[in-house]
Formats: sequence, C-alpha cells, structure tokens
Amino acid sequence: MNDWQPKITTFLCHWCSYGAADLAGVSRLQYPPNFRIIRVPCSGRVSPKFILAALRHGSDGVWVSG
Amino acid sequence: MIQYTDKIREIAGRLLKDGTVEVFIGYRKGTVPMMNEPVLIRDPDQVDTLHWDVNCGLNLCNYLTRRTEKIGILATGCNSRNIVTHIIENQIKREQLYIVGIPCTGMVDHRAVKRAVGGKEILSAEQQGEKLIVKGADFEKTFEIKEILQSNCAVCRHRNPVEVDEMVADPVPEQEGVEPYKDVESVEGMEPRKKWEFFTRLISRCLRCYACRNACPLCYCPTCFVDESRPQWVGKSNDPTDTMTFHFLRAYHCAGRCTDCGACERVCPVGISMRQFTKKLNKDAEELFSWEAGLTLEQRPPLDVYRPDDYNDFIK
Amino acid sequence: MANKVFSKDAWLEALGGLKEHYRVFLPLKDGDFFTYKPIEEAKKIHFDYDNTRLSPKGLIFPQSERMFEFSLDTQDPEANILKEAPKDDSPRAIVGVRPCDAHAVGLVRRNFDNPEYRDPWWVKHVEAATYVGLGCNAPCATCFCKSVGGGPFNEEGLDAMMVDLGDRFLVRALTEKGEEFLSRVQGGEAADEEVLKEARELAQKVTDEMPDTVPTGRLKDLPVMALFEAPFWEEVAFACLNCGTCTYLCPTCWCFDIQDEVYKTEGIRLRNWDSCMFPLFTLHGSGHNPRDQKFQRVRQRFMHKLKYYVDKYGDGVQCSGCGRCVQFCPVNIDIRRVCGLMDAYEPGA
Amino acid sequence: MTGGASLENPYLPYPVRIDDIVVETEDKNLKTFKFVFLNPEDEEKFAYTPGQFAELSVPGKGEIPIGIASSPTEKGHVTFTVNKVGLVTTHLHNMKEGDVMGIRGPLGNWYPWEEMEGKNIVIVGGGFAFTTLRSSIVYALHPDNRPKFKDIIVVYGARSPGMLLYKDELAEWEKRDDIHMHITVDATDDPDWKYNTGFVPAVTEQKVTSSENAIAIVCGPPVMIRFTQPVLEKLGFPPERIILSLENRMKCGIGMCGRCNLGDQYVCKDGPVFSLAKLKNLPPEY
Amino acid sequence: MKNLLEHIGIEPGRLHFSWISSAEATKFVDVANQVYEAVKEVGPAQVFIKRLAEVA
Repeated sequence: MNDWQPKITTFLCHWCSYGAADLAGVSRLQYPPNFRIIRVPCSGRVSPKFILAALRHGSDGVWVSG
Repeated sequence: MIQYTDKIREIAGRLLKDGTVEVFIGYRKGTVPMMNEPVLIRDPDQVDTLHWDVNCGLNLCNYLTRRTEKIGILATGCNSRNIVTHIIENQIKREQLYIVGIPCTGMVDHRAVKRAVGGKEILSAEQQGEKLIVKGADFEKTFEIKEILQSNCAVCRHRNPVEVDEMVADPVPEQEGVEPYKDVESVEGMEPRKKWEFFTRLISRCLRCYACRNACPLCYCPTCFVDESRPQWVGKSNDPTDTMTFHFLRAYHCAGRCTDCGACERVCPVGISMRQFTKKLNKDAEELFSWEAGLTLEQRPPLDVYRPDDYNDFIK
Repeated sequence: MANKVFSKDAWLEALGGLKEHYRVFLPLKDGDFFTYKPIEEAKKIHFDYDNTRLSPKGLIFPQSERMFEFSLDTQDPEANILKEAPKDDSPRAIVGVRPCDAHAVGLVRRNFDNPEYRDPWWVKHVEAATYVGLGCNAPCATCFCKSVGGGPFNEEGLDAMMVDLGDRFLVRALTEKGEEFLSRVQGGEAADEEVLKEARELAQKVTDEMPDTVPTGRLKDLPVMALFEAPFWEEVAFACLNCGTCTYLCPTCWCFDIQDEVYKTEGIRLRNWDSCMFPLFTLHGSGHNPRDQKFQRVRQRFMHKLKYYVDKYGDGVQCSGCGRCVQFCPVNIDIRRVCGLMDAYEPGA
Repeated sequence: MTGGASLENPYLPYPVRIDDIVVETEDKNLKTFKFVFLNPEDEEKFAYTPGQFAELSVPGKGEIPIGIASSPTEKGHVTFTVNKVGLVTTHLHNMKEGDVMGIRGPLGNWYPWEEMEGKNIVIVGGGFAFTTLRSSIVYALHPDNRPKFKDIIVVYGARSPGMLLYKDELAEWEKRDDIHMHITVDATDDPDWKYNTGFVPAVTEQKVTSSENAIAIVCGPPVMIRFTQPVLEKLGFPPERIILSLENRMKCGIGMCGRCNLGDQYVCKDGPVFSLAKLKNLPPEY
Repeated sequence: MKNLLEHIGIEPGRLHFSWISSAEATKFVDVANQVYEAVKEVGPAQVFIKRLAEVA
C-alpha cells in the first residue's frame, strides 16, 4: 500500500492560493504532485455540490483554499 | 387541545369577515385516522371545516411560499420559527401574515401508534384531553399522548410560537431538561466506517419520492439540485450513492435553518429517520454559533453572515 | 383446476422447498411494514399483513432498471452501439399477492403490451412470474377494490389463490401457470368439497360485507373538458406537496423516465419510475412547461386514472382500489373523495 | 408505423453514422445532421412518412425526439435539423462527421396524405419547426406524388433572413411554378431582401386567399400557432382541415412512459399530428 | 460541510480548507504537504463513489 498515491481535488482561489501555488512553482519549492488543481474565481464559488461531485468521482481527498 | 378547534374557527371567521386576511390556512379533519389535511379557507362560512388536534404535524409554512394574498395562518412553535425563517429569507412579507399562535404540547407519531397496536389497522383515533383513544376492528387502546409523541416533539424546547399576532390560548410551559442530541452523540462516537454503515442502512429503503424535501418548509428552491441536468449532480436511479448524495445535500441545505419540525420524517412513506442528518447540523449550529433557527426576526442565520470572531478551527 | 389444503406450517415448509423451481418472493416484515423480498431473506414468514407498503409492481417493473449497456471506448469497434442489458428472467413465484395488486397488472398490461408496441422487459418479467394470491379476509377501511371492478377475492390476474381458513390455507390453481406451481409444491392434500364450500362462503361473506363506497359510474359519460375545467381542482390540490409517494406506492402507476449514466468508458441506459407530480416530468427543453402549476399536476394524476384511462380503454378506471395512496398520502388527499367529486360533477351547475 | 405487436425491442435504436453536418442559421444554433444507417437493412425498417419523428439517441447523454426533415423519397440517408437547447442537443452539436450514435423510430403519426389527395395544400411554418414541413414539401413535389395534389401554397417565416432553414432549397422552390412560396421574416434591415416582411399569421392572411378544397398543415412555435389558427378559421378552414403538429416532452416515444399524455391521447404515439377539431376536445396542456 | 461529512462517515482527513495569501508560497507548500499526508494517512476512498448505478 505504500506506493499508493492519493488523488486530491483542489479548488484554489484565483487571487490567493492559486497565486501562492504559482509563486511556489516559480520559487522552485517542492510539494507533492497529487493535487488536481481547479482554479476558481473565488473560493466562495466552491459549492458543497462541487465537493460531493469530487468525492463521487473518486477523489481521495478534497482541498479548498482561499 | 380540542378546545383550540372552536377558538381557531372563531378567529378565522373573524379575520376573514373583517378583511384582515383574504385566506386562512389551517387543517381539516382527515379521512383516515391520524392524518389531517392542510386546507385553505377563503369563505368565512367554511371555517367550520377547520380542525385542530394532535395530528397536525405537517408544517403549514410550506404553503406560504410565493403566495401574494394576506394570509392568516396557524403556527405552533416550530412552524412559527419556519415562518420567521421564511420572512428573513424574503419568501414572504411579515405584513402579509396574520399569525395565529398555537401553544403546542406535541404531535402524535402515527407510526409509533401503529407499532404499538402491532401493525393492525386503526379505524379511529380520538383525542380526549391528554389521551388518545385508538380503536381497531378487534381492539381498543388508550395512549397517554406524551408517550407517543413524534420524536422531535418529545425533545422540543420551543413549544410556544415566537412570532404571533394572536394566541389561541395561554402559552404552555416549555419542557425542561430534554436532551435533544443524544442520538447524534451516539453516532458521533462511532468509527467512520460504522457511521457510514449506519447512514447507508438508514436510507436504504429510500424511494427518492422527495416527500421529505417537499414537506420541508426550507426547500423552496425553484429548481432543486437533484433536478438540475447541466451538470447533473445526482443520478436519478435509486442507486445507494445517489440516494446518499440526495440526503446529504438536502440536509446540508438546511444547515442553520432547520427547526426540527419533523415534517420530513412524518411524511416519509417508508419511515426513514432523516432527522439524523439535520440534527447534527442543528447541534453544530448551537454549539458553534449558539444559534437556533427562526427564533428572531432580528438576526440573520450564521451561514449567511460574516463575523470576524467566527468559528474557524477547521481552516488551516 | 387442482387445489390443495395445507396446514399453515406445511405451507411455509412447502414454500421453502420451491427454490429449485422458482425464485420465490413474498411479503416480509421490514421495520414497521411489509415489503416483497426473496424468500431467502425471510427470518419469519407470516401472512397476517394488510398489504405491503409498496405494491409488487417493483418486481416486474423495478424502480430503476437497466435497459441497455454500451461502451464509449473509442478503441472498441462496437462503441456507441446499445446492447440489451442481460436480465434474469428465470421463473419467479410471487406469493401472497393481494387481489387488488394482481388486478392492477391487467390494468397496466394495456400500457406495456398493446397491439402496436410491447415493452420487452415488462412483458418478459410478467411472463416469468407466477402470481399466487391471498384473498382478503378483512379488507381495510381504506380499501375500495369492490368499487373499481375488483374484490377481496377477485381472481383476475392471479395464477393461484390462497384462502386463509384459520389454521389452514386452501390453495387453488386458476391458470396453467398456477397448475404448474401447485404441482411443484410439496405436501398438502386435495381439498374436499367441504373445504371448498367453506372457502366459497367466506369469500362471499367478506365480499358482501365490504361496502361499495366510491362511485365511478358517471365518469365515462361526463365530457372530458368539463371535468378538466371543473372548479374543484385548486381546492383538491391545495395541500398537495407534489411528492411522488402516491405514484410510487401505486400498483397502477407506470410512468417512467429514461436516463443515461456513464462511469469511465462504460455506460448504461436505465429507466426509473417517474411521477406526474414532479414539475420536471413535463418540462420542455425550451423551458416551457405545460403543467407548471401544482393543481395541474394533481389534476393530471386524477384525470389520467379516472377519466383519460376510462375514455381510452372504455372499461373501468386505472385504479385497483388498494388504498395505499389514501393511507400514505402525507397530506391526506383521498382519491375516494376526489373520485366522488368527479363522479358527482354537474357541468355548468 | 408498426404492423401488429412485434417482439423487437422498441427502445433499441438503430446504429447510425453522422455523414454530414450543415450549419443552417446565422446564430449557429441550428444544424442539420445527415445520418447513414450502419446496417443497410435498418433503412428499410425505418420506413417513414412526412410528419413523423424519431428519437435521436446519443449514448451517455440520452434521447431527444426530433421531427424527420428528410423525405422518404430521398434514399440512402435520413436528416434531422436540431436546435441547440439542452444537454443532448448541445452534445450532438459538438459531434463530428463519422461519429456513431443511434436513431429510434420512426415514431408517431403523420400528416394526412391520403386525405390531402386531390386537394390544395396550405403549409404554414415558422422558425425551426419547418423540418417536417420540408419533408412534406420534398415528398409532395416528387414526380410520383405531385400529380396527386392540387395547388401547394407555402408560408414560411423566420425571425430574420439568416434564421431561415434550407436556404438553397427555398430559393429553388421559389423558382418552380408548381409550388407557391411565400417566405417572410419578422423584420430585416437587409436592403436586398426580396421576399415578404411580417409575421406569419399576417402573411397567411394576405397570401392564402381561399380555403376551398384545401387542407392547412401548421407547424411552428406556440405563439405562431395561436395567432395563425384564427386566421385560418376566418379564411373558412373548418377545424377538421387545420392540421397541427404538437410537441411535448417525451422519453419513450411509444406511448408508454406517460409524460406526453393529453387526455386519452399520447402526443408521441397518437400524435404529434392532430387536427384542430381533435385538439378542441383535449386538455390544452402542450 | 466538513462536520456533516464526517458525521456520515467520511474520514476527517479527506476534506481540507485553508487560507493562503498569494505571497505565501511557503505556506502553500506546507499546507500541501499536510493535506497530502492526511489523505495518504486515511488511505484510498472507499465510499461515496458513484460507479454505474447498482440497480436491477
């Protein structure tokens, strides 16, 4: 089971966390590659339906970041 | 509570005659035992069809949505809180309503009664004071009403209406020392897997008839998420995952708004206790925000306000 | 036609022995109510139910049923071509069916099996089924089968009929399928004339005593548009929640929806029960909805059952009088009352 | 239609391949799809008459009932003109030539061709509902059929010139003398527009002069139908000779799923073509 | 949302919320690692996944 890698659906705010992720990339910071990032105009756009949809589609984790 | 009936008729007749309201929403006696039918009265001469007893467990607030007349409506504690929620959420204007308050000592759980008589057919159920006399073809049984209350009524802490124009009787004492969230706590103590099994079993009989949704005064969206097709959030079959999605989101949409009126459970044709979902949210709202829905017109519910001191432990 | 008498214990044992011939379904207690389940799930069998909460229509016409399967895999040469989903149409015996529910099968047959089209799944499932009825010794107060062309011992639609004679069951075959069923049931003995007479008298007595409460006689002759425009619909519909309980519990409601579902590259087309109570039922792609008001949908349900069906087929209403919708309508909209209103309606009065 | 109950599965679509896609209108919301049957023998089974419809079946998305736009006199393919409105139609619009899908049908009834023999035919259509009317015109103009009918008068309207369907064919029909075309648009600022301007009912009133020995077939949006109906009645068409094509939400297309029920009729099986006389005795829930 | 999901039996480690400014690249990486570890900890999702409908 150790080589199992989770799939994590990630909703990132365009103005905040997406920028941070971008900056992390530019700064060559390392972080795990398991995130499937969906950029949203604001994390307030993330409806509970989205989170359920992610789980229903088999995501192992969901991360919402503003 | 029988005496309420006469008083209700009198009030409704007066309101309709003097033009305070154009329509009056109450109940009439049902055609089968322990079922009363919501009814809309326009004509003061018809107020004698109005009826009140311990089987008025539906939530009349449902019938307010998108109405434009001046309406007289009966309201128990929980119903009045739903009316307040309706007003806060701009589904109806306070000026349109004349709320006739009913101090309520709880509604009878018709399923519990049926269970108590061994599932036999009940031919009549008459309320006499604090007792309910139930008759079938070959039995007669008398119940203390407080023993056969709907489970939400048994733990009710707001029996008297919160927003009224007129009361049909003096307020009743509120129940002391009830523990409304015992069952929630027992689920909270379970392992995730056990919890999942508990809820899967709970809803396994669900037919997706949406009676719970439609009976709920909070569910007034013009298009429910289950009916949306682009994108389609939920499949339409009775697949267990889809059923769970429906119940989960339905409950979630009631967060901070549910008054635990019990209408959803009352109407379920297969007896699912879907309050297990909403009660968890009510408990959280109470613990995290000290909030119980619909107690006041002055304050907006916790999930539609921002306060710097909001609970935010879950955010990293 | 053959018949047999069983002691109650012997009957239960005999049912248990049918496994190699049939998949046996019968009403089992599920929480507060009875529902049809395979006999394998039985902890205890008792034939003392009023009726099941859901009608047995789900055994023939499942709430959700796979119609077709298909692949969306572009590598698959058969991609996008629909194929019939495999079904288990081995013989099944449905035991303990109340006569109203059997009567309903005949009413529904006209829809699914007509001179122009046959619904393959419905037809095959019915063909695979042997209906073994259970006469009603004590019809409920909400029952009105007698008013709609049935009766507590009506044999229509049944292949065999059980009659509860206190400590024994008389089981009579009514069709060839029933004959075959009875020949496969172990135990029991041929009924003598006395037992048959006892059963006949019981049936007669119960039938005679059952009140005939719901008038339907005038429905046929009333003009359809007059009933459609009758003034009582708004009042009838007021309390309605537009839930689908009545239609889902009803043994004669057949409307369905067709949906496609896809998981990865595998897809299925399935059909689900639908209900004329739901606004979505008639919503056009354009957004136009011919029945967007609640009272229109309630009217549709009653008009379809009690008028359109009558006009279309010319004999009898699309209702078997089981009383489920009367008992379980959460707001107590009573089809008996509505039928009375319709039947008594005087156009222009 | 079907002769007697067949044991064939009436829900099973015939597999077809998209052979050609034509964008019909300037807003690009209407495309005409030309389908070829994967199994040639299916084409014979799919024997239809103008006025019928079929269910276009897009696996994974669902089915939609669409009027057949081609005429049975055109062999080797069937065509449908589809407006982009919902889930299935949007997906269909995104499909490409060569893609495989399904067609189920033909379904429903058709225009009363036998009754129309020896009579004048007035065809009134509006917008994208012109599809089965196109089928009818092509069918009626076919040399085998043309002698059966007397005058053929067509009133066809769209919102603007760019919204007209089948523009090439319209132009050809305009040139012929065995069919009287009256094309109209609600409004246009195109100085070169050489046909009529105005709503369909008004143009009908101007151009259709007589109801004598004539049958009118009408297909269009509800508003157009509502206003055309009195015009035709004023011209003296009795309700039995005003033929309308309805649409309702459908799923099964064979009168089983119940949703298109109108009184004792199912729009999908007993319709979609009804005479006005018949409709007057049906609940107006369409 | 998170509470109710946990209540019906979705493990707490599956759903995460955070606030990160666009300047906080290091916080992003920290949180990303935490989320990754938490999800890895609870293992593959077993429930609430929609496959083809389990129907007749």
